[in-house]
Amino acid sequence: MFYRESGDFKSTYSADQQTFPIKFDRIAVGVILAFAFVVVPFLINDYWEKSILLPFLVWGMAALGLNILTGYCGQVSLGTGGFMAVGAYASYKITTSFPELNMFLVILLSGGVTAFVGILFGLPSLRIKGFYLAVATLAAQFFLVWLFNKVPWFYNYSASGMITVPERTVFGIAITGSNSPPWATYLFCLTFLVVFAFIARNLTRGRIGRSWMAIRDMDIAAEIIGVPPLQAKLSAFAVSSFYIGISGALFFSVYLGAAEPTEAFGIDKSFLVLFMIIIGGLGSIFGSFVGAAFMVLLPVLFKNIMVGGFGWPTDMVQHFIFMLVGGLIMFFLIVEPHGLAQLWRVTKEKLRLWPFPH
Amino acid sequence: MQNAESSPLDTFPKLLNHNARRFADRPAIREKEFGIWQTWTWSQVQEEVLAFAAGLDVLGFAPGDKLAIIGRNRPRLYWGITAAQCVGGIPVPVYADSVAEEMQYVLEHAGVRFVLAEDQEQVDKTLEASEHISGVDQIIYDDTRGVRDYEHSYLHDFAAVQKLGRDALAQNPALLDQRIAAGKGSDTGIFLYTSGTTGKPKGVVLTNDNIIITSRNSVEFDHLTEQEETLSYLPIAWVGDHIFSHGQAYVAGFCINCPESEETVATDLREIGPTYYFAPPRVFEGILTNVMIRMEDASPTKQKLFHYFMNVAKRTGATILDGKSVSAMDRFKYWLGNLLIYAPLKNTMGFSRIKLAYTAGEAIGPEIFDFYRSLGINIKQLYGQTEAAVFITMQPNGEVFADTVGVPAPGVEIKITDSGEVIYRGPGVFDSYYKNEQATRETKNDEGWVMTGDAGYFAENGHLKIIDRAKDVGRLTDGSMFAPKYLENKLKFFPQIKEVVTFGDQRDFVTAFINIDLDAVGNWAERNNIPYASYQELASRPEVLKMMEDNIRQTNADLATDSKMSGSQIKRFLVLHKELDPDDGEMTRTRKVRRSTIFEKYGVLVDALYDGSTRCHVKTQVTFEDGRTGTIEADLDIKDVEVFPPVEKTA
Amino acid sequence: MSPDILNTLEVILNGLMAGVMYSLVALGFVLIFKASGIFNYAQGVMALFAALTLVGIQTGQVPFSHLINVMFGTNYHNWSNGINTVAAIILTMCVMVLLAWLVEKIVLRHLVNQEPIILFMATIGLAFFLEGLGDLMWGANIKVLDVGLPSGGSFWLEDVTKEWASEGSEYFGMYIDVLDVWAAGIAIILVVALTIFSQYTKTGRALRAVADDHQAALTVGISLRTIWVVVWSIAGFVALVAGIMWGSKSGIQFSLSLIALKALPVLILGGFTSIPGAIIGGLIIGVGEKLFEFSLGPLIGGATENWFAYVLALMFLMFRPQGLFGDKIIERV
Amino acid sequence: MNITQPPADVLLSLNNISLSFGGVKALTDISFDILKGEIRAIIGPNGAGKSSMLNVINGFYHPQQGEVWFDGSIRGPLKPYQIARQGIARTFQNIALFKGMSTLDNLMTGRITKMHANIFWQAIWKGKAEKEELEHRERVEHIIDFLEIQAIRKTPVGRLPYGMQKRVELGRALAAESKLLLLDEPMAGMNVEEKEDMCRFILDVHDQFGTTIALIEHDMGVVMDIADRVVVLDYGKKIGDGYPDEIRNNQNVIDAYLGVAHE
Repeated sequence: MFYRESGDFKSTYSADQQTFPIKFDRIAVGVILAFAFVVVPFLINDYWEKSILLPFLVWGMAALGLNILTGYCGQVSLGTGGFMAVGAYASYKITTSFPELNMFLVILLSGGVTAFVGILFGLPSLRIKGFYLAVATLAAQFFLVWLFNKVPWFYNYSASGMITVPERTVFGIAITGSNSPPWATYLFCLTFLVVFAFIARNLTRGRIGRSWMAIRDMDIAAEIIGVPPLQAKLSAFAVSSFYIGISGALFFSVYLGAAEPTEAFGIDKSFLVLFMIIIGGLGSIFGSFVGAAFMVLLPVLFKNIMVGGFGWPTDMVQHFIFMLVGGLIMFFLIVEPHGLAQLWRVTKEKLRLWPFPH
Repeated sequence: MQNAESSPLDTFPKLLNHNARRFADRPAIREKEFGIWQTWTWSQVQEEVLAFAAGLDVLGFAPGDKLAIIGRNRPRLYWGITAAQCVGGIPVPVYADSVAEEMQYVLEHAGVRFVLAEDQEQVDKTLEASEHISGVDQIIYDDTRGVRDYEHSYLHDFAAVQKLGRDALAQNPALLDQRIAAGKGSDTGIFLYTSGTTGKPKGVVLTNDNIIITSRNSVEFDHLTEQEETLSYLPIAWVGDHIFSHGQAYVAGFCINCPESEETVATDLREIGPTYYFAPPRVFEGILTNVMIRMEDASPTKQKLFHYFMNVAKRTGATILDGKSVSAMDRFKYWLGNLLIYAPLKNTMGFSRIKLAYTAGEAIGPEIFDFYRSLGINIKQLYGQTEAAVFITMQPNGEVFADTVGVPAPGVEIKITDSGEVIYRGPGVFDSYYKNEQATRETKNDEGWVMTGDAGYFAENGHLKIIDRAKDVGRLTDGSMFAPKYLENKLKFFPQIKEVVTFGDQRDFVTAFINIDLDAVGNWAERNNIPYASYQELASRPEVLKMMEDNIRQTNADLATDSKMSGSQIKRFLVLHKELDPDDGEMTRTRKVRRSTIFEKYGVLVDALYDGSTRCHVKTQVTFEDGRTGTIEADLDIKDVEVFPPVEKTA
Repeated sequence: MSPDILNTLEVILNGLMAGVMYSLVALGFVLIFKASGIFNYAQGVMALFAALTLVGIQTGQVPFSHLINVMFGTNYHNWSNGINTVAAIILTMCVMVLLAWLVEKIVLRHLVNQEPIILFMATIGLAFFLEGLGDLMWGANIKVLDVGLPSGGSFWLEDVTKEWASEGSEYFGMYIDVLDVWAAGIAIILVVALTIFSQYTKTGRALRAVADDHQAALTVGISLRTIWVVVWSIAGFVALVAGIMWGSKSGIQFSLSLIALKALPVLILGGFTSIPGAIIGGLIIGVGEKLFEFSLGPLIGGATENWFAYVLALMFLMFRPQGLFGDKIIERV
Repeated sequence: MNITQPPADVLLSLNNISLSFGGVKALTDISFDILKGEIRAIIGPNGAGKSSMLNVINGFYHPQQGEVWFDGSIRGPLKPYQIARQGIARTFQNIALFKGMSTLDNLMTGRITKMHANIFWQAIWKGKAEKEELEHRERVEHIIDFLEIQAIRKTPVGRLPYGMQKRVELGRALAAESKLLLLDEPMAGMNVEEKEDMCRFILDVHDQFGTTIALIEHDMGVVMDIADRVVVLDYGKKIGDGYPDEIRNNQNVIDAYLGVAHE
């Protein structure tokens, strides 16, 4: 309906392969980004920051990471929570050991550390497949959480066993700690998400992405036509963990401020992220975001309606949301295995053909 | 190329050099290949063309030699045209779909020495043809696929020839300059063979001036600029394509786009979104039908929306397009419609960017014509011929009518002979028919007037109206003109009418045989649950006869407003009991009505039309699909139709 | 005998008992996997759900009472003050059968011929749904389940083992919860029963047929759907038993569903398709984690049960991806 | 046994290959060679071990005995992807395309062995990575054009009809620009026209790119038409090897096929 593609033709391969081949999309994305970077910071307040925007950005990052591993490379992982913990503790250790280090670097390094751990736990994927692997990743989940609980070095021997982020500033503005302005933390996370979404897109549309998808779609054939399984799978684990690590680091240092592993990075987090990508759409970057947004907004929405509106007790709403989420997962797997992203694709096709039905 | 600078731009090689300087980095030609629109700028085209020209020279292509160009629209084939002219030779485009025999005739008649063939298929045909004729020395092919194992002594890969040329140019950069400079406007530019429906094709000889001057005039007439994009999908060998995709492109310096293949033309059209577009009426008709069919299975709401705004457009669209004023409300509605329907529609058709579209060749149905104009697509008609390098009349912006073909093109004079035939004179008038003096003299007299063979006249608004082939035009007993084809076309614009045969020459009034369109009327019958088993039965239904009568009355009313035609309103008609059929010799294979045959075969009916009887028995022989013959009998009702007194058109 | 040996012995015994519990859950997995190739993550939650339902019915709770009360401001809680345990168990079983039927009808039949991993994720969804449902129906507060099974240490064993201890050593005999012994016994009965069922009943044979080859089973006219309902019902029954055991042992609470996760490594050891495998895998894990905790736990901060099972499974996978009793996977193209 | 290096015009030679799965013998002491630039057909009744043969050639199975010479050197214990890098590409009997990807991506994946840009360049899609992507896209487009599959360039292959998928798979193998091309029943399950097309493509490939081709095919007519030399297997043993007309009159072969006919 809004699309005017006629005359928007491609005379080079780079134009044909660009991320948004349709001019209209390029404009739309530009506008949205501009809005997110320029307008939102002025509107944002504590409530929006803490209960909607930061969660979305952080979980979006995690979903992106898991989607690379599960959606693109077809390796199911239930260790997301554990890897987020790695990111969190890495950022804690790094920033406490090197207080001067720029926070951007700290976050990135945390991602690096997680990537390394990810590779370690990815090794089994060469021998085992499908849900065997899923179970193997549970080992990562439980072992890591246990580790951070039991080894005092990780939490600097603090009495509570918790880790608490010291205040750190970027360009003189606090982005961690209690008195960091919402817009700053928001922009900080947004920057990471946007940059890494862009990188994810580039990776997935290039050689590496194709080798991942080849492994996902038919691993044997992939190896026979020359895709090295070791490289493909481990790179997927590395990149995925890198993203998840970053999200963990942001989650702890920017969002929570203080964390205790079993609470913050339990198995439930692993499932949360898995659900995000199932509902959002496996093998779709856009889907990762939609999924994250969905899973972040859903509880907020129902809390507001049921607790606020009908005055239900919170725990009951909690159970209700559990049911709802569980139901939705089954619903999507049955009705639209490719998630919300696919629904969007279909709608878009319709818009492009408007006024014709097909 | 200093000398090119000074001399006038009267040949294509000179124009090419000129453009290569003017528009060095502007796109000159594109082709959809390997998934993208491969693009060549004017300077690149210059390099390619000169390289090929030099290559031809190396292969011994001498001034005056003919280069046949056979294949669909592809850059290298277009380059071949100019390249041949660079060396002082004459390009002879040949219809790609012509069979070996036809090709053989053209090659022989034009005395072709070199052939530029698109691909294996064309090479094969050429080889087959050149077995029976002498003269074809060298064959150059564009697409190497499958040709690798051929005997290569006289076969050359286009790229290889260019290689030869580049080397030669490296030796002597000025190799071609002399010959290019020597070229004159009066030189023979190209042979275009008219696809002969009757008899052998005639080779129309056109000079550089013919093409370039008419192109220049038309470009100015329609204010075309180097910004235009156009889709080159019509046969290279057809004069239209030579003007639209070559002449005008070189003069205005705009970019032509070659589709990936015949099958993908529609998609390619959509991708390119031309600003300047030519298509024969049937193409526009096809697109419209397609739109309507696709709308059929849209949701009810969408359909409502669509029809509502299409009506808005019908009311105001064309007026707005002609720059006349409409009420603010209508303007708003149109704006809204454009947002919701027209623009998306144009987008899906590939007409989003269209500035100017032309149609010609046959009469176009008014409703089709209006559909496009109401969408804001500036579609116009022109009247032309190969012999005129296309343009005889054109429609100026703001004076576009469905039933006339416009005013004389710039520099063209038009006269109507006493016999009612249209004759013209102008810059585009062809030099001669190649090796056919007699035909030339028959068509072109000494003052350079050319017979079109079409009958027509100037309407009140000074626009030319073509009504029929001159030889078919007759007179009623009262002396007023009777143009059967004109009447028949008018009636055939009604979807329910498939064929019409009108009578009136040397008679008091006009009458008609009608063939209903079985699909359209059948559909209508089912919707109004009118039972019928066969064409014959349906044709004899009173409801159908009524419908036909209405259509004819409508036509008559229309005719009455036309001083020249008000005499040929149809007084009586009948609906034939069988469809006119080539198998029964009633039509040609190309579905043109054979008047004479029908006249004798159905004489009894014709008489009945004039002796005032209201019913008539007829018995005809028919040939069935399996070739057996049988007879069918029927009693046909003959209907009278109301006729209207002549009224002056309120223009 | 030195106390150390005896302690070790006690640990092993306790491990075995714990293992039996794992096996009980794993059993449910195996049944469903054999018959439908579905890796039913929800098995553990089914145990939780079964236990909750059992308590609910037993104590005569009104389902969804909280919800109703909140919505209509009413104050229902019980429609009776408790009914006979056996009746309650039977009713609960009916609920589980109904559940099985619904799962097949609403979920599974729409997912036939999907890749296993999709089905796996679907059952995760199911798990969440049941968890929410259970809590919503019966309330989330921790409940005590008492079906009259004895519990507490076995004095007899304590006395006997005291004797074994070498003179003068500070040893007070070994502690084993009678409930565990019962559990073990019931587990054995259950396995025997299942074996008999699958060997000697028509349905049982059908089950095996399906497990061996879906297509073949279909061609000989076994309705896959009925089979699935049956299997899920049986799994429901197994879950109920497991639920009862765990429930009476450590009360009914969310953590119950985590034993489902523990069952996964059990399966990996035992292989997904072998009932004995499930049992033995369970025992290995049980003993393994207890021993590990007993010996190394203190050195590395304890609570190693959290991960030991998984890491063990992981190690194991590296060398025998198909499990103890699974058959070798030959890949072809 | 000590086999000396095969002559230079031999691209691949198999010496006394024996393969068995847990005691079941799939191939027994098979030797034959493939000359540079020839079309070599491997035929035989069902279960003759043809596919196993192909799997040995591209290293998916490792024979218990025998040695494989490829392109002048003896093959060590390599993984399939390493062998692919040496220049062996193949298609599969039952299509093994990457269903989730477009035709274009499937073909691009076929060139994976030729792409090297490291992950950092790819992450920013600049420099080497972008250059490489564009170059290979162009090569692939030529194959698309060659196989006349422009129309389905961006369609997910899962949605394509069988015949088309076969063609795309051939394209994926071609994209590798391998020294040796293995085709496992390229015409299985095709109708007559599709078969003719496929034949044309195979022959065109052969003379356009001069690729050496080894193919398994059931359709005798086809084999005899396009193959330069034919190997016949039966029950994992070689029962014939030679030019088509020799094979036609080879008694063992005839028996083998009659035998099949009786089963």
